[in-house]
Amino acid sequence: MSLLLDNMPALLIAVSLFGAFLIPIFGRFLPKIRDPWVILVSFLASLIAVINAVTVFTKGTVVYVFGAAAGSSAASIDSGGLPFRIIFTIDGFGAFMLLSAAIVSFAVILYLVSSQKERSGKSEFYALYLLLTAGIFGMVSTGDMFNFFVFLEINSLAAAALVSYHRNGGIAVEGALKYLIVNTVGGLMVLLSIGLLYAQYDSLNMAVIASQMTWTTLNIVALVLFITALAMKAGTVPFHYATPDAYSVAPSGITALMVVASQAGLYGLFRILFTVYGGALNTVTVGWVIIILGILSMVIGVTMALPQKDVKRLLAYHAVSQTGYMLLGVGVALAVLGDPVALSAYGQTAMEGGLFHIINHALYKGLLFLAVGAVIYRTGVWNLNKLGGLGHNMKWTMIFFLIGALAIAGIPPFNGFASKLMIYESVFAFNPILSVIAMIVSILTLASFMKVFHSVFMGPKLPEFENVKEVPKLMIAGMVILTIFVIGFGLVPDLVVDSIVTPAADALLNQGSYIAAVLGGVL
Amino acid sequence: MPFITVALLIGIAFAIILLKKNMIKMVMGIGIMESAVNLFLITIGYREDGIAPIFTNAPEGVDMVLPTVQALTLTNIVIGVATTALMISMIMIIYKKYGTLNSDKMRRLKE
Amino acid sequence: MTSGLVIRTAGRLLAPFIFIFGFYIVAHGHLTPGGGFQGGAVIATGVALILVCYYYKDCIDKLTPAKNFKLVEAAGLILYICTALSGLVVGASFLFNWMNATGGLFGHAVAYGVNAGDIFTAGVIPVLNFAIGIEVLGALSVVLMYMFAGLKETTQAEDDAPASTPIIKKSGKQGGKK
Amino acid sequence: MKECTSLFPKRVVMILVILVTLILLLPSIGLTFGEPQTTTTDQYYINNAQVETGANNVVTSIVFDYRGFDTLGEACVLFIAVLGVAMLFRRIGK
Repeated sequence: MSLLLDNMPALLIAVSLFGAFLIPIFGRFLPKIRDPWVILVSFLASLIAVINAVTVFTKGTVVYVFGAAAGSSAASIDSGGLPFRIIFTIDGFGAFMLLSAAIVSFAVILYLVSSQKERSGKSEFYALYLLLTAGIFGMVSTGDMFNFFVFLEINSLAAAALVSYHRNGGIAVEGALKYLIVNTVGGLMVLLSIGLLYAQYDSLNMAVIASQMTWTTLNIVALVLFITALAMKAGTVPFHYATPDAYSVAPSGITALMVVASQAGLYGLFRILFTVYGGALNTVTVGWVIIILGILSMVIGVTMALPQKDVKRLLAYHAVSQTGYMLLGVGVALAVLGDPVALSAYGQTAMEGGLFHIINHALYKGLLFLAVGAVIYRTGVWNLNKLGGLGHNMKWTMIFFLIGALAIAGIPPFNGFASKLMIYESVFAFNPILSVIAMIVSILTLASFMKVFHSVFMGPKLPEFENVKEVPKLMIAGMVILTIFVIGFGLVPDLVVDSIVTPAADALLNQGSYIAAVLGGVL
Repeated sequence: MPFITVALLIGIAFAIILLKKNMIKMVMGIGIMESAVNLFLITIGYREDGIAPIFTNAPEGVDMVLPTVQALTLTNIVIGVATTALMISMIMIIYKKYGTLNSDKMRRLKE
Repeated sequence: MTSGLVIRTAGRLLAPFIFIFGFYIVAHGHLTPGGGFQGGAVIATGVALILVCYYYKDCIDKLTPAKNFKLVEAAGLILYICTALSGLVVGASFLFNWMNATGGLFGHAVAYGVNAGDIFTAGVIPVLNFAIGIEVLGALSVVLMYMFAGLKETTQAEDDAPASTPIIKKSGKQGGKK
Repeated sequence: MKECTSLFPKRVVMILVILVTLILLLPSIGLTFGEPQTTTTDQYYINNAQVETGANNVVTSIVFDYRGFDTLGEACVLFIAVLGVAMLFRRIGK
């Protein structure tokens, strides 16, 4: 038992990969047990992720060295105190992201197994799903630069392949190709900047680089490349072209998971900014860059969303807009990082609000995509003008969609309100104009979702949707899981913030503890 | 200086990706970018008069070039192959359905 | 596109040598330049040669369908991850090199410094090399085969016929979803 | 990426490209070719790889032992590509 517990970080990846590798064999010879196998593997992976997260929250940062002999430390003395193997470093922020990915991925697989029942090519589909999950888990738990890049590529390729699943006469493939090109360019830029850092510090470990980081020209070039590339991955505004195209053509469950996948890019951005660069950064300038990115994402995302007729495209633009909130919160914290008074006054709260919004967004945007996917599953119509009156036949879906819509618009008592309130309050203390913009965007979001809700579910029964039934139970189950968390996080926000968000914010703000966890007392 | 070559190659690759309308050429642009990054990685590990870091039948007492970057390049090459294979297949499907490789003519997503 | 007698004979003669050379590169990955990826790619080149010399359709009819190569690939990956997990079983961490310098298979102690090389060294590295070799062989062959299949469906019998029936037909169900 | 073609005229794209190239030219000032700045980790690999992994080829010992997990990820990327290609070229109703 302790053998398993000691190796939990490795099993986190190994279980998903092992499950994925076996699927082609099952799909060929034992198609009957393939679906239960997928659910089982996904459940195990999520369980292991939760166990890892709980370990981190109770016992502090977990450091796992791949390929080390038993009992050796991360940075052995004979190597000059430098880690020379790949190291998984799961700190508070990583554990926080693990939790969000675990919840969403398990909810989504329940939904997918049911909603994809009639389709072909499912073996590949499920294997890719598990690999995408493994990519997300790997990205948020690795402490090694190049390993991060490898998982970034796993994430991008698996997501792009999954987007193209329906093909749809080429449209889905087109969206996937766009997404893949943007992400590949981004990935190569990440690798280039990893090379730049490697040339100076001769190490790929984040903690080692962080401990020696200085503010030189080369590092500025690397930082610019990192911000650009990871913003591409996260789908913020100057690079948001691919996001709506890909999200709108992907299978609905996959879109819900892709929200988490792009947030893993956001994780990478924050990790680079706070942990790797940290104190060496010119925090005010970079903080304002992040804030401006966030404001642009918010405003442009919501204004592009308002006139959309394709319901999934509309949701995708809202995803861009919501990403802006996270960037805004964290950007404010970054801008005041060098100022302890302001940091404790409102910087910490802004940080927590931004991070809390990450998990909230993953939950309610996942719920919205699943609910919309349920509508499309039954009706086959994506156009808002052609939908209507579905509330009569699909009551559960309507309730789930309503909960998700109220949460995204920031209405109490749902979770979106809790995190948005934290962002408003703290950003108001920093700069009132930013806070006002955020509130206006929130109101526009509410308006947009009321429009969607009204045109999809309200109104008289349409003749063509006379025989529409409620979706299968397994799909409902997937949505119920997310709904429980959306309502739960909204009802007891203080508890959630204290137990998972504050450790995550502390882990980011406290660069020294991350370095110390990896390098130990050697340095 | 190899670093200048790297910068120029990446500039060329960007120009190709942004300006060319033929999708195959865009993939070629990504290929060029990949090669540029690989070249950069190999270059930062080069030592003057170094030999490949393999001990089998190596000459005695000569410096070896840095091995880590070579391992990274190896990994990146394989990732590049995988990406290119996926992109080319996608383009094949698009060509089959739309009958064109021109990226301007395939804007069905816009609507 | 006719592949003549010369090409077919040359391909048939060369392919075994390419396979053996690829196997050599995989097996000596820990001693000489090369390794699983390179060797697997070389073997896949042999597969590509056969695919070019003989028609794709003939190949999958007479030899093996593409989906078998997918199993080969999955088998390589499973071998890799099982080797990695075996590190857990012996009580160390994931991917621990427990076979090195134990005296068993691939466990000979290695001479330090420049030497001629002994193939039975390096512990799990040769095993992982073989696993990756199998995986890359399967992967590249599968990609090639699917691309051939996606291009056109011809046999030697319908030699000069224009590429008519694409394998992927338009699907009414999925196309009509928009 | 495609939108860029239409959103920006050719001239803007060229200016952008030249800017990127100039930014990337900066490393050539800071880095020296042929003599790496620090070589601690790599020298460790060269000195100890034979003893610790038993492989004569240091690159292989890094690829499969020190950074073996990367190789697993990389094999996964290839696996993903194969699955993606197989999925794209699948026949309907199979």
